[in-house]
Amino acid sequence: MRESDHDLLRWARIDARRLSLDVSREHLLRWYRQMLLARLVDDRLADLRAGGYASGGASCRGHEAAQIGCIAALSIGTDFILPYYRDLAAMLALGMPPRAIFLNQLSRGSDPISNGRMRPAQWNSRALNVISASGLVGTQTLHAAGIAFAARIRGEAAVALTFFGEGATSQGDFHEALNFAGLHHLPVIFVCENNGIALSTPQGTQMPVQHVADRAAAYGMPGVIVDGTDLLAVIATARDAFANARAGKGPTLIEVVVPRLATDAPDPRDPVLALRGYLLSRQDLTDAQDERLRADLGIMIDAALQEAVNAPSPDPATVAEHLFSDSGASSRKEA
Amino acid sequence: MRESDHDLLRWARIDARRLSLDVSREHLLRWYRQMLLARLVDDRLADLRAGGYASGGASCRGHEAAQIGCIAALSIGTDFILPYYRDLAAMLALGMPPRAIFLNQLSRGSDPISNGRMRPAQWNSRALNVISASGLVGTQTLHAAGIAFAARIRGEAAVALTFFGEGATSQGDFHEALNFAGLHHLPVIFVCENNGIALSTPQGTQMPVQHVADRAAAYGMPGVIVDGTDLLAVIATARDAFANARAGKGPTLIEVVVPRLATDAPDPRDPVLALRGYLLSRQDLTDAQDERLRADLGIMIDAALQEAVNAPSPDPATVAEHLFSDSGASSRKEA
Amino acid sequence: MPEQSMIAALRAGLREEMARDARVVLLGEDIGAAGGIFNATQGLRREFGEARVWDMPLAEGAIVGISIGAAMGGLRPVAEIGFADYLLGAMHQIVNEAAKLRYRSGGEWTCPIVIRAPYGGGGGGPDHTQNVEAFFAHVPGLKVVIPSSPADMKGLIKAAIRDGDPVIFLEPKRIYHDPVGEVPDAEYIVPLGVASVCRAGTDASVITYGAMVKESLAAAEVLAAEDGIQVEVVDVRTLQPLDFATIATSVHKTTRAVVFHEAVRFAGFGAEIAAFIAETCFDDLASPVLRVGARSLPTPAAPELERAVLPHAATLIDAVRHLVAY
Amino acid sequence: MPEQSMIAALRAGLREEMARDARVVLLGEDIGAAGGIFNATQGLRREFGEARVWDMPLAEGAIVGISIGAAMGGLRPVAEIGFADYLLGAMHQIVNEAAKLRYRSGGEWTCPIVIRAPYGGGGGGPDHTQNVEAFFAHVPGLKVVIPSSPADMKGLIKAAIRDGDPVIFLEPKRIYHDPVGEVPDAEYIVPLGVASVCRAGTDASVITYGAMVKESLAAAEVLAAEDGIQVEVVDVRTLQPLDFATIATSVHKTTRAVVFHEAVRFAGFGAEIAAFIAETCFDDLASPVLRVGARSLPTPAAPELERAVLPHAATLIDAVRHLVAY
Ligand SMILES: Cc1ncc(C[n+]2csc(CCOP(=O)(O)OP(=O)(O)O)c2C)c(N)n1
Ligand SMILES: Cc1ncc(C[n+]2csc(CCOP(=O)(O)OP(=O)(O)O)c2C)c(N)n1
Ligand SMILES: [Mg+2]
Ligand SMILES: [Mg+2]
Repeated sequence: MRESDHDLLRWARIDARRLSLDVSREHLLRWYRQMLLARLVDDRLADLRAGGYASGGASCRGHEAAQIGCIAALSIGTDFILPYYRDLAAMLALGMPPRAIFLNQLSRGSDPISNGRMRPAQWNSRALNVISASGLVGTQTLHAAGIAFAARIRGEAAVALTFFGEGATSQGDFHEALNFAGLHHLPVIFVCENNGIALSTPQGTQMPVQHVADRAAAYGMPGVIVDGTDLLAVIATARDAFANARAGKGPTLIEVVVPRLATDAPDPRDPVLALRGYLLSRQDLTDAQDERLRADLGIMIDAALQEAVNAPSPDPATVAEHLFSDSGASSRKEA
Repeated sequence: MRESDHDLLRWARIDARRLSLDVSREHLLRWYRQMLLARLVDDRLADLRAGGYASGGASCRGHEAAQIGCIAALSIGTDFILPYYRDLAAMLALGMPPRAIFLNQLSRGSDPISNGRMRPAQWNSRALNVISASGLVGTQTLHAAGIAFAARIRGEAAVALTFFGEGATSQGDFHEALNFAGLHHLPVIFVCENNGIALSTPQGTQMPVQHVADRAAAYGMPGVIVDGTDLLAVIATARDAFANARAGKGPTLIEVVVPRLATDAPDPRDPVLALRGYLLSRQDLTDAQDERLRADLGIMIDAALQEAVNAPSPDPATVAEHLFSDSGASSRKEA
Repeated sequence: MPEQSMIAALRAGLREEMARDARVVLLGEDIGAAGGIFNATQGLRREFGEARVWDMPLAEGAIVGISIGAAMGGLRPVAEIGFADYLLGAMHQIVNEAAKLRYRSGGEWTCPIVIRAPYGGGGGGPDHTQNVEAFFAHVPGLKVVIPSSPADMKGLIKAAIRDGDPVIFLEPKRIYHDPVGEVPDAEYIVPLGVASVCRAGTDASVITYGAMVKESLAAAEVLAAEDGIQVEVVDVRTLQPLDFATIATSVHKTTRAVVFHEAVRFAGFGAEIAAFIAETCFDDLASPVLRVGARSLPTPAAPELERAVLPHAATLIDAVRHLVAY
Repeated sequence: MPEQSMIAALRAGLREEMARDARVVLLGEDIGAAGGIFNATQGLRREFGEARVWDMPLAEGAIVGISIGAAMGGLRPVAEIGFADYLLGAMHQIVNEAAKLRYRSGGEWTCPIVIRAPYGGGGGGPDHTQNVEAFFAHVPGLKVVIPSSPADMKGLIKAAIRDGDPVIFLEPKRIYHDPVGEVPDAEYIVPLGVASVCRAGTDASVITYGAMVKESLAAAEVLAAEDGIQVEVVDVRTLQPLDFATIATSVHKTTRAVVFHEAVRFAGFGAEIAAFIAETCFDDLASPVLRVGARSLPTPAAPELERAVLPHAATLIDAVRHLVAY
């Protein structure tokens, strides 16, 4: 996707009927709550960074529907998620509590994501089947293929869902992962959150094709392009991919086209506004309910943030924990 | 290309008119001589290996037309060649003398290819613009992109021609090289000598697509499939690719489909037999002339081999030469 | 006890662990029907089926990266890399991912994989003979194992497979078929982190591993016969964890030490051992700690040139004589 | 002389060489308009144009592999890798290709490239702070340079760019802005292979490099003031080639040595220096050669944890006191 395509795309065309999606009001409101939660947590993180209280991590603003739509299609506890640093909304939708996010962002000792060991946003949760995210762009695509490979061999139903940016597709690991997954029809879903830019480098300086999904054919798998600001479109696409993966039909490469929104300005491409508009139009939500929801979430988030702010720093005495297993004959002292 | 496709393909349909190729008898005979030379040198190398006098290197039997056809299209002295171990016929066609091949195969001190430092067939010749071949599969594809990149920046006419097997396309380096070359429309020609197998691993266990050339689209470049036993078809394809590269139209991925022939049995897919048949049919060659040519080449080759057999082993006193440049302030002793 | 080669002992160790634990799967290039470049996996696909022995696409980073994922998915992958030189193409996955997974996830995810690779001299030239152990020994989170005898090969590969962490298992390919040695019939493992005193001696300690153990034992015989010098040979067997105590005990006894490996001497793993001895055994030492290793050159393919670069028994003999005469 | 930070001196060095030699091109991620993660290349695209400063796709192996090709094609590429940890993804191209090209072609092809990377501690966690120098120092065919002051930064980057061989140029990112120091106005280079005695002393030699030079100088002041111990600080500046003579001369004078680096102590490059001193200066040594380095752990991101893993001036002070009291 060239930079200019972002402008050409028409955002916010959410419509369940068009997609023949059967979604209840409860579903829609749950997803909307997830979107709002992500937005509000993201805002707090931006404040923390702006205030110099935290560094690292990247805003998911604009990517919420893309991430939440994929999470909505998976089976929590069965499937594996291999995220990258931008996947805050995915983590919250999975059920990672805002407290965990803030403890992680502030590198507290009780940070449940990495024990204060990693920079913020290298997500991890064994309980949620979230694989510890590397700080190296693209490596997780191979791990996703490996997990799906294990599931195949062990006869388990798990699907591996991995996220990455379009910049990551320049890495050899991406090629090798898609090749292997395509070769053995493994249950992997590769989700490229294409925001058109990698740090400062526009897509047109990364790759000579218009769409990341154009590369799927090289790996014998379907490549699907979807408007990543349209939550329902993402859900419909992801559900198809999961259904294929579970049916043994192999992997899918999904390109969710998303805007990288500035933190401060309202934007017509904003997926949260889009879903809100849809809900209002369906009369599934009133302005008053929306305000109330935001207020409730805000209170919950602020409490979580306060708790994290008050939490103690990591204890240096714990620094050597978890380097090696200490089981069996090979347990050892530090060299 | 699945394994079985090899049988389905119809070999030896050489026909200059069908290709609208204007080739003279002199051209055809020169190429035939190169094909025969490669075959006869290859036979000697097989004998050496069978006799335990040498190890390493891989037969080019079946790949001759594919290699020679590409070399026929390049401009010697201007273009760069980045070969792999199987490219014996390409080296001979470029003008590398059989003596050099044998000195290299026998790791003699006067081996002009690597000074006895590399296993056989890691081709190299500064004079011929042949870049020293790595023993690592696939790495040269990036070097080819780099050379073309330098030519672009320096405003030189050079094209980089690189060869590799279909197994090499599984490497991330391949992806990264084609991506970069496609991105900047660099003058590179990527030639995949697809013999359907990598050591013991058939193509169907390497990749989920039928043709390596199917991957070209992922890099915004043309992908062409050509019968690698049809010398003239290869020449026509390679000429187009060189013309495009020189015209600034960017890289091409050429998949030359070739058989990996056994060393000892005559085979209907043999490209040397095919060209011979064509020459005989055109009456550009008689059986007697063919016999004479083989005998002359045999004598020349045997003399070269004898010379190599008699050449001394490398002198251990030279072992430290050429680790570093010894120019300037940074010249140094061995640590 | 039956006599076996290193490669046969390796195969036997792999086979026993595959039979013992259904989670053990092998991944590598040409390891299935072909049995691998050095036949380490020969017959294993026939015995255990295709789902346990996988021919992988030609991409070493992928072999390791997929093994890492497979380990998190509940398997116990043993990855074969055709030559250790190809490990360089998987360094990001090994060093940045495998070594750090347990630590970065606070112990929630682990990476019990074994990465096996033939390595070292014996023909192959600069890109097929590299001694790569120093790269891995320096990385916290990796274990590094190098067997020198058939019995150790079997016992160590079994320990490596059972280990809960990533193990780099380097096999000195030049001794795959020699030495042949006794391999116990009964089930056993050789624990990681325990050095072996292969020959007792009183006059100097040679600290070594891998293919140089055999060279050390040969040198020791010459030194005993020709010079009356009794050399103690310590095979560290695992570089990480390193058995510091056994090394120190030996040097305390002999007062002299040579560290001997095939790798390039400069910044090689021998420097760690030598620096450790020089620091810890300072008051014991009657002469400086010497290091014997390869010259700072790639290993050329021609045998005459390879011999000029890599060390061997004669190089060690000179060093020990120098040391004792110091 | 003007005072400059390390990063400004680096930029000045790059700029001078680009002006001097049209073959010098820069390749890296986000180095063009963005000027690189640490602004090392800021303004250079504007000054020299797009054809001299290239934003590369996100693939470190490609950045190095393409640089290698470009060098053979007649350029003098300077590749920026965003963090040294990403170099692991280019190890096959660096170790198997760049380091061996000249040797394997009998000198016919050469590889004059510089691979620059910010490295070491100062925040970033296990995969953005690794001290990777030991990997490269062990590889014949590579040069390894680590500057510690603005003047050296400029002089060494210029020497590296003019060098005919591949140079790994590691920049201690935590001191990019501090120390600030005098940088000569006139054109100069700092030759590779020459150590610098940053502080003269009589009681102990500290052999160090990179970010630890500043820590060493701070420790030396404390030791002089509080203990009356005069420490000599030797900054090796280049690890390969290593200036053995300057190190030996210093230890000969002081009779005591501590080797100090930020990298993990175990199997770190300090082991080479310590083993060299222990062997070569055996008769000079009044006490064992000590090594100070990081614990065998990844470097955690939280500052409290990073401090618990990496060494600093206080760690060195303890070691020197121990040594002098020995
Ligand atoms: C191996 C590696 N190379 C480079 C980086 C530095 N880096 C971090 S994020 C990033 C850009 C990624 O862009 P993209 O994949 O498009 O993701 P986005 O942030 O746009 O969602 C880069 C270059 C890294 N972390 N790892
Ligand atoms: C990086 C690397 N991995 C593995 C090998 C071992 N190897 C040498 S040739 C080969 C097969 C290559 O197959 P292909 O690319 O199809 O070329 P072919 O020999 O069939 O022409 C392999 C796996 C190697 N030399 N380098
Ligand atoms: Mg992006
Ligand atoms: Mg092949």
